[in-house]
Amino acid sequence: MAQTLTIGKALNLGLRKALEDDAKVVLMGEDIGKLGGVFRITDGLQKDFGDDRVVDTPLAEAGILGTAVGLAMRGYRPVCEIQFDGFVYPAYNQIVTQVAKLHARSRGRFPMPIVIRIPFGGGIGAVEHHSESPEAYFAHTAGLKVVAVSNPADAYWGIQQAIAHPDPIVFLEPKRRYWDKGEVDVDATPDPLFSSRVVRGGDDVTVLAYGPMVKTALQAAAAAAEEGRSLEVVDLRTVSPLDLDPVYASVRRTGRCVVVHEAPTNLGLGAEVAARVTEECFHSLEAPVLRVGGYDTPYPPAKIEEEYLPDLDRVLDAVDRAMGF
Amino acid sequence: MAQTLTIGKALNLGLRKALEDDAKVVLMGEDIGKLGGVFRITDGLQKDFGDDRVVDTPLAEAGILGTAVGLAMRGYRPVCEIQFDGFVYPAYNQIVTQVAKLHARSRGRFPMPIVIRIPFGGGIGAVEHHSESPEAYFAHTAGLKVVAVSNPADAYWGIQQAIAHPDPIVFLEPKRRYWDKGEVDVDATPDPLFSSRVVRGGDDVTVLAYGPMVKTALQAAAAAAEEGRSLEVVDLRTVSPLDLDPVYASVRRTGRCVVVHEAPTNLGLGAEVAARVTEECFHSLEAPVLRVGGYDTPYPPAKIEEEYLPDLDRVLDAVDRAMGF
Amino acid sequence: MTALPPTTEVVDPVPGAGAPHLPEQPDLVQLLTPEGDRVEHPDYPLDVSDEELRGLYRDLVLVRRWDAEATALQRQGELGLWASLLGQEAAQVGAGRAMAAEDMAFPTYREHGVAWTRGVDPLHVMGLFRGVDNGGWDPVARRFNLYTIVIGAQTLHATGYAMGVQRDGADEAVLAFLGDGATSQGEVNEAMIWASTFSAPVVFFCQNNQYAISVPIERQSRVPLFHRAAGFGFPGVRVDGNDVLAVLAVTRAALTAAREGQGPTFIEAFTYRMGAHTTSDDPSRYRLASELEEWKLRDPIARLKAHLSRSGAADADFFASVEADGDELAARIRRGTLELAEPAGPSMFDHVYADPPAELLRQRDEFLAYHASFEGEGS
Amino acid sequence: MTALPPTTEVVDPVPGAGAPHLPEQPDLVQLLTPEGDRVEHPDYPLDVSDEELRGLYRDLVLVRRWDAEATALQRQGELGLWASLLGQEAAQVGAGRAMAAEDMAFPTYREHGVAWTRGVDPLHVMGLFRGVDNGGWDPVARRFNLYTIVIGAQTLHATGYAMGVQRDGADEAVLAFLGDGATSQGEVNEAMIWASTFSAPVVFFCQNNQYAISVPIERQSRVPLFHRAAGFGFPGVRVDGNDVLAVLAVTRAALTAAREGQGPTFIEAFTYRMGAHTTSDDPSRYRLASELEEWKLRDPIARLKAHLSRSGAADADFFASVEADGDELAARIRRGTLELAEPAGPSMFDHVYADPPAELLRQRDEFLAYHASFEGEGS
Ligand SMILES: Cc1ncc(C[n+]2csc(CCOP(=O)(O)OP(=O)(O)O)c2C)c(N)n1
Ligand SMILES: Cc1ncc(C[n+]2csc(CCOP(=O)(O)OP(=O)(O)O)c2C)c(N)n1
Ligand SMILES: [Mg+2]
Ligand SMILES: [Mg+2]
Repeated sequence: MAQTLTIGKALNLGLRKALEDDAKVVLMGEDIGKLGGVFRITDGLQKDFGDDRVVDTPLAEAGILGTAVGLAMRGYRPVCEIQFDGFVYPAYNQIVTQVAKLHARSRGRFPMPIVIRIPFGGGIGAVEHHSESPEAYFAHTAGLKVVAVSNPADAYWGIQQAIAHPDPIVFLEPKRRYWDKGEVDVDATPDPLFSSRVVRGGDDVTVLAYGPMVKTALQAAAAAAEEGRSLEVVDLRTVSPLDLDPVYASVRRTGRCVVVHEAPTNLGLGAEVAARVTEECFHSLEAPVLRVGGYDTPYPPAKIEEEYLPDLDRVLDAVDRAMGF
Repeated sequence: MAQTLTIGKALNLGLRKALEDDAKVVLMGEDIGKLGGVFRITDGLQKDFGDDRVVDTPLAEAGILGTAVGLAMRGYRPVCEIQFDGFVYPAYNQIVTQVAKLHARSRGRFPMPIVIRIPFGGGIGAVEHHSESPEAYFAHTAGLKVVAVSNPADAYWGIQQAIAHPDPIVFLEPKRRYWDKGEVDVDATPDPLFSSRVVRGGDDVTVLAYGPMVKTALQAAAAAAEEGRSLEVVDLRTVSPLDLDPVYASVRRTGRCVVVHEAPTNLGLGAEVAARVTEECFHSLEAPVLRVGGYDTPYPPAKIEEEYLPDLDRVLDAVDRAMGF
Repeated sequence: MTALPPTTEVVDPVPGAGAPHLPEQPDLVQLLTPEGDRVEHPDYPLDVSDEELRGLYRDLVLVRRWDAEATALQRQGELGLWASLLGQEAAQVGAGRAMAAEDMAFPTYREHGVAWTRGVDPLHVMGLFRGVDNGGWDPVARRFNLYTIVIGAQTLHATGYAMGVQRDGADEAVLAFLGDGATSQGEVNEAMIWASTFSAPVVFFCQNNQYAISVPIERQSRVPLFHRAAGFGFPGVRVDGNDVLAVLAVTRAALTAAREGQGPTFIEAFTYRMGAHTTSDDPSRYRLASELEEWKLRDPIARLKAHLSRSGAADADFFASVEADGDELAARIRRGTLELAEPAGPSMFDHVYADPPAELLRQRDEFLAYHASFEGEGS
Repeated sequence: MTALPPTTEVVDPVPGAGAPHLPEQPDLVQLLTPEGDRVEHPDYPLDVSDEELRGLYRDLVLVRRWDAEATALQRQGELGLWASLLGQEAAQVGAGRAMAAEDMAFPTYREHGVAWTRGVDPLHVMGLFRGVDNGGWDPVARRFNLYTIVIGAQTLHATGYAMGVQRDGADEAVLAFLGDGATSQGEVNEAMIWASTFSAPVVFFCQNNQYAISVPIERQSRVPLFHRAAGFGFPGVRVDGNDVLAVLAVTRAALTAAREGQGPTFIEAFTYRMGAHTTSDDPSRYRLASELEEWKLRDPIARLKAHLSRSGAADADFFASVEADGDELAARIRRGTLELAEPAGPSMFDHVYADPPAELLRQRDEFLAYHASFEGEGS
C-alpha cells in the first residue's frame, strides 16, 4: 500500500518498524526521547518503546558510540543519532579505531551491527558546524559502510535494511530534504541497500550524485533537456562500497561523466569515482571525469552558502565543459 | 657545512634549532620529556630548554591539541607530537573543528601556527594502531596543510619551515625510515616547504610517492632501469596543498602515471592525484593513472604487513600495466 | 532492567522534568535572597557601592532587552536562529563584571550577557545569528573569544591560553564558560585535568540551567556538578546563578585565586533557562509549565530591583531611565541588524589560510569568473 | 611562570620520579602486610581457605613465570613486543579471581594475569605480541574481551556492555581495566559519567602502577585517582595492589554491589610497574633505581609466601611443585610460541566485514593472482 511521505516521516516509520521487528534494536542519541530529536525523526518512539530502547544519552558523542560498541558486543543493534554532521568528530576515535575494526580484530566473533545516523549537508541557513558533508572521512575507513539516501522510499527501506545489516553503517540523511515528499509503498520489495540506481536515462553525459544532490542533478537534467541535451542521472545511494557497474555501463555509452557532491572537492568522493571510472572506461572517455563539489574552504556563513553549494547552474556548467572537451 | 644524519636525528636538530630561534615555540606531547619520545626525536630537548617549553602532557590527545589551540591564541607556536598515527583520532575533533577553522572563523585574527608531528606508516613489525597512514583524513580538511618528508635534509629543514609557517600543518614522519641516513647541509637554502621535487628523471612512466614510499619508488626505478625502462620519480613532499605542476609537465612527456602510498586505496591521496592529473593531462595520457596503495582493510598483523604494503614489485607491476594500456 | 537506585542528591530521579529543582541547598552561595534581602556569606564578603549596584541592575535589564529584541527579530525572519539568555542574566553579568580588564573569556554560544560586559557590540553577535559571519568582534581586543559551538571545545582552549599566561608570568586569569550538558564531554573533563595538573589560572564557569536542550541535568550527573572539581583536585562551589551579587563575589574570588597561582576553580551557577534552548526548540515537549512558574519567583532582575528600591539605592527616575536606555538599545539593535552588510560570496575564500595555496586561489578565480558569466543575464 | 602550589596530597610535585610513592596512606585497604601478616579491615572481611590461598599463590607465580618467559622470547626476537606485568601480579590475579564465571572483563594490553584467571590460553596472548593476529582467543566464551590498545576505549565498551546486562536483567557484572595514565583520556571520564548516570553494573579497575610509560602519576592527577569517582557520584576505593587478598576482597565487594543494582565503583589498585613499560622502553631515562628498590620490599608474591609458610598453609613440597608447574608452563609457552602458525597473507581480507563488498573480494582475487604470478620464480 503506497502513501505519500516526507523523508523525515519515512525515517520515523522505518525506525518504528525496526523497533517492532527486533527487540534488540536500541536507539541512542542526544534529545531523541521526549523531544523526538531536533528534526523529530524519532518523534513518539520513546513514548511507545520506553526509555530503555530509545535512550536520551549524556552529551558526549564518543560516549554514544563507545557504549554502542559494548551494547553490540552484548548482542544489541544500536542505532546512534548524531545530532548534526559537524558534531560527529568527538566520536571519531571510537568509529575509526573500534567500530570499524572490531569485526576484523575479533576474526568475526564481534559483529558490529551499529547504524550511525547523521543528518548531513547544507542549505538550511544554519550556524557553523550544522551543514557539513563528512562522508569521505568514513568512506576512506576500511570496515565501515556508508549510505546516503535521497528520497522517502529509500529512507524508509534503507534505514530498516541498514539496521538489519551485520556491518557498521554510517547512514547519511539529507537534512535539507527532510521535508521533501514522495511515494512510499510499504509492501514493495526494496532495492538492495548497496546498489546505485539510474534515476533518469540519457545519452550525452552521465551525472552522478547522492543524498541531497540527486534532486539538484535531476533539476539540471530537466533544464538540459530543454536545450536538447540528454543527461543520464545515477543516484549512487551507497558511498562505500561504491556500486559503479551501472556507472561504467552508462559512461561507456555517453563517454562523459560529471560527479556532484557538497563536500569539499579535494579528496571528496568525486576523486575516487573519477579515478575508478577513468581506469574502467579509459578508452570510452571523450573527456575527463569532471567534479562539481564544495570549495576547499570551511562551510561558509549561511548568507553565502548557496554560492558554496553545487546547484543546477554549476552542474550544467560542468556538463558544458565535458561536452567541450 | 654538510653532515650525514638519520631522519630521526635531523628532526631532533631541526626541533632544537626551532626552540633556539623562537622563544614562543613549545613542544607538547606524551613522553617527549625525560624519555625524549618513544622514537627519541625530542631527545635532550627538555633538559636544555626546560619543561615549560618541552612539555610532557597528561595522556589525552584532544587535550594536547585543544590546549595547543589556546597557546596559539596566546601567541605561542605549539609543536604537538602524536605518539603514533593510530592515536591521533581522539584529537580529531579539535583538529577538524578548531585548529582547521579558527583562522577563518576569526577572519584572520587567530593564526594557528600549530605543527602536529605524526610518525606514520608501517613496516616496523608493530601491534595494531602503530602502522597507519591517516593523511587523507587531514588533506580532505580545508584549513589544514599536510607535509610528508622522505629524507634527512627535508626532515631537518621541513620541521623548521613548518614551525615558522603561519598555518596549521600535519607533519608526517616516515617512522620506518627514521634510521635512514642522508646528507644534510645546514647552510644550504632549502626548497620551499610546499613544493614537490623530481628525484629521478625518466621518460616512460611518472611515478609519484611521498614519505616512506619515495625510497620504494626509487628502488623500483632502479630495478626498471635494468630492464631498460625509464621511470621518472617525483617526491610529492606536500600532500596538501598538492604541487602538481612538475607532475603535469612530467606526465605530458611520459603519458603514463603511477601513484604510490601505504594508505588504503579507496579515497587515498592517489584518488585525488589521479583525478587532477587526468583532468590536466587528458590528451597526453596513454593510460589511466594507476594507483598502488594499501588494500581496503585495517592494517594487518605484523607477520603479513609486507604483503599489505606497496613494494618494489607492486610498483613495477603497475608500471607494466600502465605500459600495457 | 536493574532499577536505578534512589539518588541521594538534590536532583530528580531520571527521567524527571517538572519536579522541584531547588530543595534545601546548604551549599548554595547566596548574597541576595529571591525576595531581595541582602544576606552575608562567611567566605564571600562583598561590598558594592550603590552606584555599582545600579550599574549591575542596568546591565541585567539591558541584556534582557537585547535578548527580547533578538528573539523578536528571529521570529520576523531577520535572524536564522537565536539562543536566548532569558533567566541567566545574573549569572552572565555577575561573571562578566567579576573579570579584570586583562582577563580573557571563552564563551559558548549563549554568553551575550558576558559579551555585553566585555564591550562587544551586540551587532557583532547578531551578525553570527543572522548568518553574515561567525562573529565579527575582535576577540583579542575585547578579551572575549569568539563563540564556540562545538560543545566544550573552548574549555581546552581556555586552559591552554591560561598555560600561556603562566609562561608569560602575566597577572591575568581566564574564565571558561560551559553549560551543564557540556560537563559530559570528554574534552571538558580533560580541560579540568590539565588545569589541575598544571595549576593553570583558569576558572570554569558552568551555568547549570537544568537542561541540555531537552535533556535534564539528571542525565548528565547524579550529584551536583560542583562536586566534580574535587575529584580532579581543585575547589568547586555552587552559587545561586540568579543572584548577581553572589555570582560576582564568587567569580571574583576564584579569578583572584587563579591570578595568585592557586590554580583552577569550578563554579556551578545554579540557574534556569527560562526560554527555549534556541528559537528552533519547543520546550513544551519536555518540561512542565509548573517548573517555569517556580523559577519565575527567583527572577534575577526582580530581586535586585526590590533590593535597590527598599535600600533606597535607586528611585523611580533611575528605573525609568534604564527602561528608556533599554528601548534605545533595542531600537539600535533592530536598526543595526537590518542594516548589517551581507558578506560577498568570494569572502568564503578569505582567511581559510594565512598563506593561501595556489589551488585555493585558482578556485577563487574560477568562482569569480563563473559568477561574472551571469552578469547582466536575466536580471 | 606562576609557581605550582605545593600539592596537598600523597603524590610528588611535578616533575617528580624518585620520591617515595607510599607515605602514610590511611585510605589504603590492606589485608596482608608487606611482611606477610594478615590484618583485618572493617569494610572488607574475607575468609579464604588454605586451598584458596595456595591457588592464589600458584596463580601469582605462574603468571610471573609466563611474563619472564615472554620477556626472554622477545629479547630473542621471537616476539615483536611484550608488555610486562611484573609487579602487578596481585592486582591482576586478585581482580580476575574476584569475578564470577558470567562476569565480563575488558582488559587493556597488560592484563595477562587476568587472562590467566579467565582460562585464556597464554599462547593466544603470545600470538598478539608475535604479530600473528590481534589476539586469537574467543572473547565471548572466555568472558574476557580482546586487548584494547587505544588507551581508555574499552572503558566505554565495558559500560555499554553493562547497559546491555541491565536490559537483559542478567545477574552479571562487568570489570573494566585501565591504567593510571588512561584516567586522563576524555573517553574514560565519559565512561564513568555514563556508568553513574545509568547506574550500570560496571566496576572500573585502575592499576595505578605510577607511570604512563615515562610520565609519572603526578602528571595525570594531583590527588589520588580514587577521589575521581566521588566527583562523578559513585564510590571510589584505593587498595594495596600488591596485596592479592585485599584486591580480591575489594573487587568482589564492588562486583557484588554492581550485580545488586548499586551501580559502579572505581577501584584504584596502588601498585608499581617493576619492569619497563614494554620491551621497547628504557626506564633508566626517567626513574631512579632507589624507587625500584623501595617497591621490591612490597613484592606481592613474597608476602603471600611468607604468610603461607608462617601459617603453615603450605609447605616446601607445595612451593617446589608450584616452581615445577612454572617450569612446565614456561616450556609449553616457549614451544607453543615458536610453533604458532603464521597467518596467510590473504587472511588480511577476512572478517573486515561480515558481508564483504565485491570491490574487496576483487582486491583479494587480485592479491591472489599477483602472488601466484611469483610461484616457482627464483625460489
Ligand atoms: C559536540 C556537540 N554535540 C552536540 C551539539 C548540539 N548541541 C548544541 S547545544 C546542546 C546542548 C548544550 O547544553 P548545555 O551544555 O547545558 O548548554 P546550554 O545550551 O543549556 O546553555 C547540544 C547538544 C553541539 N553543539 N556540539
Ligand atoms: C589513545 C592512545 N594514545 C597513546 C597511546 C600510546 N601508549 C600506549 S601505553 C601508554 C601509557 C599508558 O599508561 P597507563 O594508562 O598508566 O597504563 P600502563 O601502560 O601503565 O599499564 C601510551 C601513552 C595509546 N596506546 N593510545
Ligand atoms: Mg544547559
Ligand atoms: Mg600506568
